[in-house]
Amino acid sequence: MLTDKPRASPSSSRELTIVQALREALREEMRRDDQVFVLGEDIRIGGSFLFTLGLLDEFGPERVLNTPISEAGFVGLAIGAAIQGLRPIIDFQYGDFIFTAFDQIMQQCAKLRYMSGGQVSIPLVFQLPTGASGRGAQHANSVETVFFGIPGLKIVTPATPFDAKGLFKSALRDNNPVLFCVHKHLYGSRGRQLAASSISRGHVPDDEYLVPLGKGDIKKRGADITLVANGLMLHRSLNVAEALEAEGLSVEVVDPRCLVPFDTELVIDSVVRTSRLVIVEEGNERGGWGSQLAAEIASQAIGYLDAPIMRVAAPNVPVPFSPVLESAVIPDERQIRSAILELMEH
Amino acid sequence: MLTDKPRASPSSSRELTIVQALREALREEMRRDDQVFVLGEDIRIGGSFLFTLGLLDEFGPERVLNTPISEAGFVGLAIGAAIQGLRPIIDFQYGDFIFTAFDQIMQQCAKLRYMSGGQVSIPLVFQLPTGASGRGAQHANSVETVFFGIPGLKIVTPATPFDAKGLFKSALRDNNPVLFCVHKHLYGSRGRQLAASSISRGHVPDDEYLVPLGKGDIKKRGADITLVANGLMLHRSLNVAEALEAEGLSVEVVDPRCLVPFDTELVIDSVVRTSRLVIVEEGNERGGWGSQLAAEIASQAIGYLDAPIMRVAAPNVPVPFSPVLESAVIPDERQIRSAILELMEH
Amino acid sequence: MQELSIRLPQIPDAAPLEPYEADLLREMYRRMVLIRQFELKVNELFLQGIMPGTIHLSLGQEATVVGACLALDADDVITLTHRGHGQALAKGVSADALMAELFGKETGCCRGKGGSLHVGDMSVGALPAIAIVGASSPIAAGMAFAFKRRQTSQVALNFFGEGTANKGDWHEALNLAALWNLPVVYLCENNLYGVSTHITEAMAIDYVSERAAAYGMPGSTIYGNDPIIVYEAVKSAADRARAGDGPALIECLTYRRGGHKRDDPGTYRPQEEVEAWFKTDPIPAFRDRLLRDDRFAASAIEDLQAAVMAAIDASVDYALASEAPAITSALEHLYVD
Amino acid sequence: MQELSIRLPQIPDAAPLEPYEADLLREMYRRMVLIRQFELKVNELFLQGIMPGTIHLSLGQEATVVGACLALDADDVITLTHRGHGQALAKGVSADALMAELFGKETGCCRGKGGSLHVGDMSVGALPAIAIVGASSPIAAGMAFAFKRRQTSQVALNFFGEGTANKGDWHEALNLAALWNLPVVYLCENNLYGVSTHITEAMAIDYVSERAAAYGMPGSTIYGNDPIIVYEAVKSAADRARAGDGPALIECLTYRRGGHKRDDPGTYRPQEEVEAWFKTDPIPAFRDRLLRDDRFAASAIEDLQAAVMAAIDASVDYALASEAPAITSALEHLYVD
Ligand SMILES: Cc1ncc(C[n+]2csc(CCOP(=O)(O)OP(=O)(O)O)c2C)c(N)n1
Ligand SMILES: Cc1ncc(C[n+]2csc(CCOP(=O)(O)OP(=O)(O)O)c2C)c(N)n1
Ligand SMILES: [Mg+2]
Ligand SMILES: [Mg+2]
Repeated sequence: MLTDKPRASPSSSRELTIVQALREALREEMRRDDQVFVLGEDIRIGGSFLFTLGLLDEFGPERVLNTPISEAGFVGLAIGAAIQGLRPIIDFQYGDFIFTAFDQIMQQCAKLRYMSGGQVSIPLVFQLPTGASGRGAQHANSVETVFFGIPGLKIVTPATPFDAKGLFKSALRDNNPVLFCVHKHLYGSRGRQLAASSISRGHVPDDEYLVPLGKGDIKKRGADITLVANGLMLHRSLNVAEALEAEGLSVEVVDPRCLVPFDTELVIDSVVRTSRLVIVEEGNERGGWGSQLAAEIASQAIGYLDAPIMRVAAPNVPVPFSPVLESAVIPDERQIRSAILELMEH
Repeated sequence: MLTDKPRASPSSSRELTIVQALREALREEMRRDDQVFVLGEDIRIGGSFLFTLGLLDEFGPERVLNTPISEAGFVGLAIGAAIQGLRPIIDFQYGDFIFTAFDQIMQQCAKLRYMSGGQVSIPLVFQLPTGASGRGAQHANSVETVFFGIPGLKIVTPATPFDAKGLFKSALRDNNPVLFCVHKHLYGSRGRQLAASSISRGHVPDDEYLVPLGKGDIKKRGADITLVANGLMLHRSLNVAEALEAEGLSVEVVDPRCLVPFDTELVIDSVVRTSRLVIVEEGNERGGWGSQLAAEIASQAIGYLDAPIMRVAAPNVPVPFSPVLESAVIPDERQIRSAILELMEH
Repeated sequence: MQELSIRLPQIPDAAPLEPYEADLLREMYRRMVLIRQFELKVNELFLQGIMPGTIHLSLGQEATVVGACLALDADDVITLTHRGHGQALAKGVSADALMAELFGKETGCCRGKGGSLHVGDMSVGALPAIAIVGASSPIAAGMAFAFKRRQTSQVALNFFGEGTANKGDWHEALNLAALWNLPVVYLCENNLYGVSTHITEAMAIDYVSERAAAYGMPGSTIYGNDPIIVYEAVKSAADRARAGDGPALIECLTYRRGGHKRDDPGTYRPQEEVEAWFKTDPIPAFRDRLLRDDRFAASAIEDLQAAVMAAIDASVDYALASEAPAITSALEHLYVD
Repeated sequence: MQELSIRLPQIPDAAPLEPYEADLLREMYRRMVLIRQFELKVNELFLQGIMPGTIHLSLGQEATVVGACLALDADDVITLTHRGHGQALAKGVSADALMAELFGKETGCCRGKGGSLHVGDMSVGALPAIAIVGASSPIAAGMAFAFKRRQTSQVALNFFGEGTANKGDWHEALNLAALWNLPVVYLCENNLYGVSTHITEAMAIDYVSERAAAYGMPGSTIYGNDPIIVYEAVKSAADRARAGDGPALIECLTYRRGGHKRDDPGTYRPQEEVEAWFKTDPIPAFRDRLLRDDRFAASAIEDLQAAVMAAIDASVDYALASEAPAITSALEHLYVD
């Protein structure tokens, strides 16, 4: 069943967090296909975000591989295994450590199929906790942004448990490399902060379903202005949109869900209706996916706009540790709200 | 003397290629400051693009260091040396190999100053041959694009010998890390193809001069349309603009010269006059500096535009080897010309 | 699972203290106690929910970091790891500035921009910590390179864990350091685990020091819970480096008295191993040796301990009383003019 | 500059050929000649300005790649380097498809998308080459991992140069391969130079094989210009790997009969060294041994050589007659459905 939206399911009303939804997806896919295996640091005990908690017991150390601290090594190893037909998932403790394997991903993983003229395929999923969470500059990167421009990868940034499960299963069944980036404040793992919003826990059907890669989702309908946001920023944006609704402003909130492929049409459709566009992302303002979206709208739909395209993003600095500074840098509800109100004045 | 433009110099009319200009800059700076040293693979014999040719003789193996093939190692080493006050230049054979040192640059080099609260500075220049030159996917990356969004680095992409020399000296005297990206077809090194254009060789004054980082340059004045292009694409764009001039269309060609910091004002000034903007870059269309520029114009100057913002860039694929395919992928004069003409119809 | 017991501690006989000056021994003890109490206080502040961020405590590894840092000169430099509080205090970073940094205050050693994972103070030769495993190893080589070029006779010391020896950056660094004969000491805090992963699950050899030969560098494995043993080993490696004879790798066997970080109970460690290692606590062992030495009265030791406690309490007061950084500082310190 | 003469060749006595089947010996010789003549032709096409791109020739290293590949089974896989033509031909990639690839034609083994730096053909177990130094080493381990998981008894062989052993990816790969006991052979073509940099300027040890111990893997250094010696070493390493006893590192001493790439005169190499090594040319040496064996008539050898020459000429004709890829194919083969 390919679906986009949680349908009302009378039989069950399970509320899960994202990490629970992902773990369920992983377990189902590992049962379904014995070529699937997962590897990463300390995943024997669950990994950093408890993505693999309990999996060792069911699937054993042959399919739940605890690695040394060797990111380039085990990424390369997973590429080789995928070329030979296995379906690896790499669990990163923090997505931030993937940069020590950057060459393997950019030069090998993303290109081998193309430069071999289609001789190989690399079904490989990267599970990547992304974004800032109070740990200073080296543990706060918006990983998805750094890989955004590299052809040959797919990039997913789910924000709800329903989407996370359905997209993860699609990612696992896809025959291409997929970076699956979940914000550190969205997993809902034990002991970790969980974003406060109406969608951070949610209904996940008992029945199997897939959410297709590359299709965005309108998380809230609205008529006055289009706001595009993903990951943690989607939660903050929805909170703002819900508050503004009460104040009489109707904000449409679009969740791209995937950055590559990106559902630009969905945004254009929305902009055609609202004539106003705000793009919210957590990463630095320079070079993010938001700039690409703005550029595409400026080239394909500029005529529908009644106002400049507004972007809300982190300023071009690393993420500082001090909690007051981190909150100053990462877009918050106040900033999103003012951007919307400012744009409405045009 | 801080300058932006080659002034007519009656005393001399030396015509240099970029690699000659760079080598001259390097030699002058090494004489001027004995903390400057250069390291890289096979630089004893000149390095891949002959940037260091003959330097060993003058400065000896203590200042012209031939390294093992250990990019992460010697980038990290250069960071440490710079922290302790030396001024290293790293010569990369191909900029493409920098991805094996990506973490050192993104997580350490670009952030150490910030996350230490200003305790250290890292004066370090990366000499990076960039772009496609007939060698297939792994040797054809637009390196500047990949680093574009990372705060803490400066990025220079000179296109003429005059700019290259003046910018290189500024980069060397800057106390921050600078990626100095020269297109492989622009060096003019012996045995290498050199782009055919009016600016690929040029006058370089005998007297010392610096070109400041972060200031763009209008390479050709025009009234009808603004075209922004860098590196090899600047050469192709100028060729097109010169041809169109003869046909009665007046194209202004802006060379940003630096991608970080980017001289957005210069582009806005130009767009205010022409009302039309085409952005040409060699890298993939998704996530390039061109998308950031388009986004900035769409946010700051949308009201001045009479037409959509048009971008010319490589499609989102790696660079294929076959010469017919490489030329199909990398923007050429024909594509630039049609983009301009198409935009003029709006 | 491989046999873990090959790594039960073997405690060498304690060397006599006579050859060492009382000041040195006292300072060794003082710094070890300072680290221990600092870490216990930090842990407490976390449990109280007062302290932000995350922490990796160095409880149990005090002898290694103190022995190593006291063997260095004041103008020698160290690089720190994610487990950096102990390394910082051992090299002389002020407890006040360190505590304030953990609270993200403007008076912190990195002005609140770094946090626990990036503590350091260049003025005492402690490069603000690099939390990416392995990434500091070539940077240490680079600082040593600058010392060599300038003939300053300074030395750089790179702290890293045994889990780090499987990273490419580490490998490239050791090769470069050996090839270019750089004055750098590679100091492994082998606490047997990288997070939950035992060394036998991460490499197919027994000791990290076996890798030194692959680079043409001397390597040794020593007991890391005796600060004198560590001091001697680092001293001679540093002397050798200063004399122009190049780098060395020293592996110190030690143990974490807790989980990998704050919220890790460390239950993956076999009981037998934990118990055996906990008996090797470096601090009481060293105190006992001091007390057996005429030069140290029990009361003096107690005074010293009390002074440390007071200093730590003062550091908390200092940190709490300090201002948060101004919001505008978020945009500062990116580029230097 | 260190002394180079430690690396002058020491040629071991040639083993008797009797124990080997005539077919194997003939094929060894044929593939070596094929590679030699192929590379000479490619060089000529370049000098004529007909061939696009850049090339790294494997002239002189034929015995190593042929000995290694013939010791493998057809369904074993190899990874190739930037110097991959010889490796490809040794594993059985067709000269036609290879030549067409170098010309960027649709009939090339990678449909013209790869070029000289990325040649390979999965149908004969040659993973299209990876030109980033060191990057193929973990990928080879990963293919071996899949073989082990599926208990196929296949083996992966990773070709790399001695200069590559200083890259982090290589280090991480060898550690993982040894730790997980993977059926992979790490085969070093030690031609003494990485571009212009002699091995003594890149590492402070004598042999790459000395690093094997750092991972807990057997390592050996052998003379690489005798295909029988290489064949035996790889055969036994592959057997061992198939038996579940894990990886091995084999270092083959050999020499480039030219510069690093097309436009490199290689003048950084001392005359004495070049002369000494040029005397070890593997092809005449092996031909002489064949001719001393009753099973090989001089005329048969000449026929074989003639057939090789004809095949190469045919490959050029084939490549030149082939179509360039359709422009639209530039957008294909990025994602698989
Ligand atoms: C490249 C990288 N990968 C993973 C991590 C996450 N991580 C932080 S500490 C650590 C364990 C390090 O083990 P070891 O080197 O033994 O040091 P220890 O924690 O025992 O002091 C890991 C995996 C990291 N910081 N960097
Ligand atoms: C990471 C990386 N750095 C640099 C290069 C450029 N490069 C190509 S081949 C080569 C030398 C490799 O030496 P070696 O491993 O000994 O192989 P050989 O060329 O001798 O066969 C270099 C430096 C590269 N391809 N990849
Ligand atoms: Mg450890
Ligand atoms: Mg070599």
